[in-house]
Amino acid sequence: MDSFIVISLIKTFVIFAVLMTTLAYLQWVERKVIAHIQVRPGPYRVGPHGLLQPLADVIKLITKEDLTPPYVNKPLYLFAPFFAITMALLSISVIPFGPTIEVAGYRTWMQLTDLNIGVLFILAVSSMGVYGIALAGWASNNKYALLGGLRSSAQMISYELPLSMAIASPLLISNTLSLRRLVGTQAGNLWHWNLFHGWQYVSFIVFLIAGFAETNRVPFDLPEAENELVAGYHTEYSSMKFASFFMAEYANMITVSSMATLLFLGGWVAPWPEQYGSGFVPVVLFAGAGIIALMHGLNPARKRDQYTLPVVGVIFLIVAAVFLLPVVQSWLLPLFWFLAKTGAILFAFIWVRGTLPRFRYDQLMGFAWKFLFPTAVLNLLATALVVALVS
Amino acid sequence: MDVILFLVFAIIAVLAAINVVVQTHPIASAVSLIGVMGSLAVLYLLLGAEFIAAAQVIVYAGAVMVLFVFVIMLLNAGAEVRKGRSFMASLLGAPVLIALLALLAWFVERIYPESVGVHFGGFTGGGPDAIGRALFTTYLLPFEITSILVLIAILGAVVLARKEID
Amino acid sequence: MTQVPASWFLTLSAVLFVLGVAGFIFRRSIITMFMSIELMLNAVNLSFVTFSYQLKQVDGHLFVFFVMVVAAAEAAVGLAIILTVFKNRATLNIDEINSMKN
Amino acid sequence: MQLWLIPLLPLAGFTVNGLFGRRFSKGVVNAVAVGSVVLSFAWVLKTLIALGVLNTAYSEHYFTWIQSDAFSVGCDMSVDRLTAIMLLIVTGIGSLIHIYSIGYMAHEGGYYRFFAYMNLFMFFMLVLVLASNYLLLFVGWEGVGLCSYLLIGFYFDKKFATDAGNKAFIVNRIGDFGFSLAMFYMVRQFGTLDFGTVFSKAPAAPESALTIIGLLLLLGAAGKSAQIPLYVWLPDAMAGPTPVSALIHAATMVTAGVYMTARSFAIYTHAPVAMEAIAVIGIATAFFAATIGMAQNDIKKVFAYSTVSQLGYMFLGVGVGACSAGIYHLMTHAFFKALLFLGSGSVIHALSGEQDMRQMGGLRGKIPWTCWTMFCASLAISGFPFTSGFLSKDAILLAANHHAPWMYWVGTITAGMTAFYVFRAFFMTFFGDYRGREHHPHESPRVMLVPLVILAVLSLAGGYLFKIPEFLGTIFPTLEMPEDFGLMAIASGAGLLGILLAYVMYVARPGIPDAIASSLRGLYTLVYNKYFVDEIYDAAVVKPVVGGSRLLLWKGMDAGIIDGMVNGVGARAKSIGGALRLLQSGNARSYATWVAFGGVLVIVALGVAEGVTR
Repeated sequence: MDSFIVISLIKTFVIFAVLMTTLAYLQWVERKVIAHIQVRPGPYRVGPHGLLQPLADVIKLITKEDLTPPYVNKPLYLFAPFFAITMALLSISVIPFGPTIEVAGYRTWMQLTDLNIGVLFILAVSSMGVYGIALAGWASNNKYALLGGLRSSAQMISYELPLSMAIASPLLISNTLSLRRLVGTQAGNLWHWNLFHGWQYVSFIVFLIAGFAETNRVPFDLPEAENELVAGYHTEYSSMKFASFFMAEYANMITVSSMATLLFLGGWVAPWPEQYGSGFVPVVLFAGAGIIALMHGLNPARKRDQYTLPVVGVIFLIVAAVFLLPVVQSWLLPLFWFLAKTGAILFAFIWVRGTLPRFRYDQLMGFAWKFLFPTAVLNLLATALVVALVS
Repeated sequence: MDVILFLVFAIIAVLAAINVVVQTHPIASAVSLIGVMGSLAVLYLLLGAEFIAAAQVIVYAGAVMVLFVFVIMLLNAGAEVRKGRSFMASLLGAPVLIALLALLAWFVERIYPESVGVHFGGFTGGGPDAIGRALFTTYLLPFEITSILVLIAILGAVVLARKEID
Repeated sequence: MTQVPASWFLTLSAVLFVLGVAGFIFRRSIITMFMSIELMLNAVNLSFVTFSYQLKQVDGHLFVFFVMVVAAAEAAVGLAIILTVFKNRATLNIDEINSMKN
Repeated sequence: MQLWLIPLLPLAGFTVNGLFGRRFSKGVVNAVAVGSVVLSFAWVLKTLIALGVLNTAYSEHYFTWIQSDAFSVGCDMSVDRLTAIMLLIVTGIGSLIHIYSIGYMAHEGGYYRFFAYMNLFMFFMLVLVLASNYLLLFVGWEGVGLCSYLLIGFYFDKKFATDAGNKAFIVNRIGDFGFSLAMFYMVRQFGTLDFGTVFSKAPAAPESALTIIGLLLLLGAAGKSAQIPLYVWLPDAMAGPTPVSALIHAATMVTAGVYMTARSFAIYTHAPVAMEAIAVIGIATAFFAATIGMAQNDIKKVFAYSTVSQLGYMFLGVGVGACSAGIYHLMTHAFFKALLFLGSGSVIHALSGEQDMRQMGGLRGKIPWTCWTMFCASLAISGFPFTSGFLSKDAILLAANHHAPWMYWVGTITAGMTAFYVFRAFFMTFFGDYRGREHHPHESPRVMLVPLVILAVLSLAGGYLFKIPEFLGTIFPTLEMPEDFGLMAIASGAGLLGILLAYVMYVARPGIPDAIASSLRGLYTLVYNKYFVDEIYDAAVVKPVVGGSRLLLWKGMDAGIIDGMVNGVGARAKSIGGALRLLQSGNARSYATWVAFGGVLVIVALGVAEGVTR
């Protein structure tokens, strides 16, 4: 009992720390990727290749003046960002990153807690997320913020339906609501994943689209459309309160990506079994990256790169070597696959943001109700029919 | 542990419920009501009703109350004005409420003197599979009728809320 | 004493219900009255779930489920009515909406 | 075997056309309406082929309709040989008339309505025929009555049509009243309405009970089959479209009474008084209607009275114990009378709606197909030797002679009159000079002519194709009687004489009819006005009933007592409401408080009740 609490506390701490770092660096990745899409270098000044930029941002946000505008509804104004970030982080707690591991004699799951109804829990929590935005918009006592809040609540309610419907199809195939067992049913190789095994291409795409809308990302970022609404619901927020919304958005992105991975892409399951060498993929990747970095370091573009690139290369090589250690392989490999899949979807998020324009509001709602929802329902019906016929 | 859990969330629920009634501003009431619903969801978990707890949050807190908040924001409803009065309500209201509470409590105490104890995990039949099984066998007809009801409600809401028919 | 008596749940349910009734009687804003109804429904749901626990049967949960669905439908229609009322009378005060009198 | 499919196909047609027909094109309406009936016919054929010789009845039980203590009525259907004949007649002739209607109704309004009603009629008629107990039969019985009403009043913008519909409906109520009483009595006597059980228990029942049941059933049959004294509705029913007259008021519905009495044969054999009543009513109706028929000028009226008269023959057949002969005549009559009506419809169609024979004449060359097919039918109905009408009529007359010779002689005279008025109509229509106003009489389209030709063949040869008396030998007792060629010759001679007389009077010497009419003015007026029966009924029944209702029921009972009670209750409610109105403050929160108060009261009441029980 006591060890359970201790382990849980440790896990909470680890996940929280990693998550916060990831949130900060996701921002860096996003800026970098978009910059490269737009053929510019992106953050470059703070640290090598701007690697320390997130740290600088954090310092900036913390030390900024925390301004509370007059005529706001103070309790709700303070409550909203807190609520948004809480709900965003809460859903991470049931997401499993990998199978059981054994550390110092204690067996535990790479997951904070498993619920029988994990999927429902995430749906519930994400449906609560709308309050953060709506209340922020209302409490700010600002018409742009109010409009942003209204838009976002309507948008999130609307897109929650196709999202749920899209989730329901793989659940029918896997026949469980526990995220852990969900992965268990997809074990094996690529062809056991719900995406391929269950022909869930439609619901995967619907899920991603609805996920984009749920997280208020481009092309569905109407609540914060800056050319219409200044900055939407967080117009009146500054400093850490602003950062809370910001982090909530990125945390939600991670949740959606993880959900997509767990529901459709087999979670931490490797694309092909280990006996065919899937275990060496990370080694090859990291070693290759390290070698490329070293080669670039030999003829650097800038003078500084003479030192930074070889350091990065060596780090990559060490990571590659770590993947070869049998002791850590059992938990590091699943983690790698999970993060690789989630990362790929996160990259898609960023990619879309870099390339697509924004919807008009009526198009957005029409798209949800007239196209996405019927598509998801039809797919669900078809899946249900097939499942009923096969079983 | 269970007692602490119950007491904490029961107190939150009661306080939030009082806040629902006491607050003059609808949005404060709405937020308090969400609080009530959230704590009730935890109590449902304690009673082994996992699915109902999730549905409580998704349907009540996540959909119904969002609608409320949405409407309040849309109408920009301010604090209520104390205009007009109900003689009946002010005269009979308080005694009736006290009587109601007293009677209900008396009933509960009288009928459940040696009540069963509730502890976490005491009832595990409230998962989604059990609910689904009951829903699509014993309660199939009510379920279908409810779905028709929802359809009618959607149509009704659309008809009521749309702009003038031109 | 590690177990919570079931009667506590029922008492909590009764308290919440009475608070809902109080809100319905004493508040003047239609929206708040409406929310008081939801509060009452929630209170009733709590007793359903408690009974379900006590009887070790899932049926109570089903009732809660149906109550939720009905509440959702009711909220959709009710809020649409509130919108219409507000559009026509520009007030949400229940005491001013009394044209059925006479 | 899916017997239910037979009636349900037309019902489906009715549903589709009734609900959506307004939006359909005529082609689709046709396809649905005619298709459903033809499919039903095909299904009848398939069923009958599958059932084979049908020595015993085949029945199907679908569900229990009414269950009350020991009494139960099921939705049962059964097929025996009698039913098989009726099924073939109803669906076969029904199909032909539906096809004919495509052409006849092509230019009428309410096209889909017509076909929907026709299909509904088919449904009820088939239920009537297939029913395996009296109550289900009664369902069909009432249903065909309804459809008859709807179709008589098809041209509902014309007063006489709606009046005729009302008349048919109300007169039929009298008959149905008798039928209902008969069923009540049957339930009391036998405890069931199922055919099989009733008939097996009938021999053991007291004769008085059987006589009462038989007479009451006869009242019902007389209403439906237009027998004295309830025949008055049928001539007026010609206000409907001609295919309706052919299908409902000649071939099928009006024969339901004959079918029902024949079906109840087991009851009548043990109730000789009731049986004699059938025979007397039958022969009287046959003679009486034939005399009226001789003086009518409306072509459809002639055939209407002819139908009444021929139905009388059928009753005579059943009444003298020759049920199979009655059914035989029912079938042949269905052929030639349907043909006569359809032919007259074709004439009317050719003359754009003209029905008065005085406005016709000389149409032989203009519409030859109609003319010669109608000639075949006229021969058949006149009992011309070796036509099918001759066979069935002779069977009845021989049986009548066996029973009571005076019936034979009256029947023979009637046969002569029948031949006379039918050929009178035929000659007035097709011979002589054209007297009408329509300038271009045109032959009907092929879709109308094909059914005419088929029916013409059946009128001549149908009696040989379907040897009903032999076929029904297993159900009804065959009467042992010698073939008497002398009697046969006399009967057919009477027919030939009638034809000859008609030829002389209306073709050779056209002046004779007027001379006769003026010399026998009194008699002619009496006959021309149908013996003033309608007027007598009006004075003797309708006026007193209406007057009594107005004075006693309306002014006294309804306005005085019932309205007084209702108004009194209303006034009390109003005054109490006036007091209670004070509670209706229009304030929702007050109401809520009252509701809560009521809740408290309920809980207190529960508590008290609980305290008492503990």
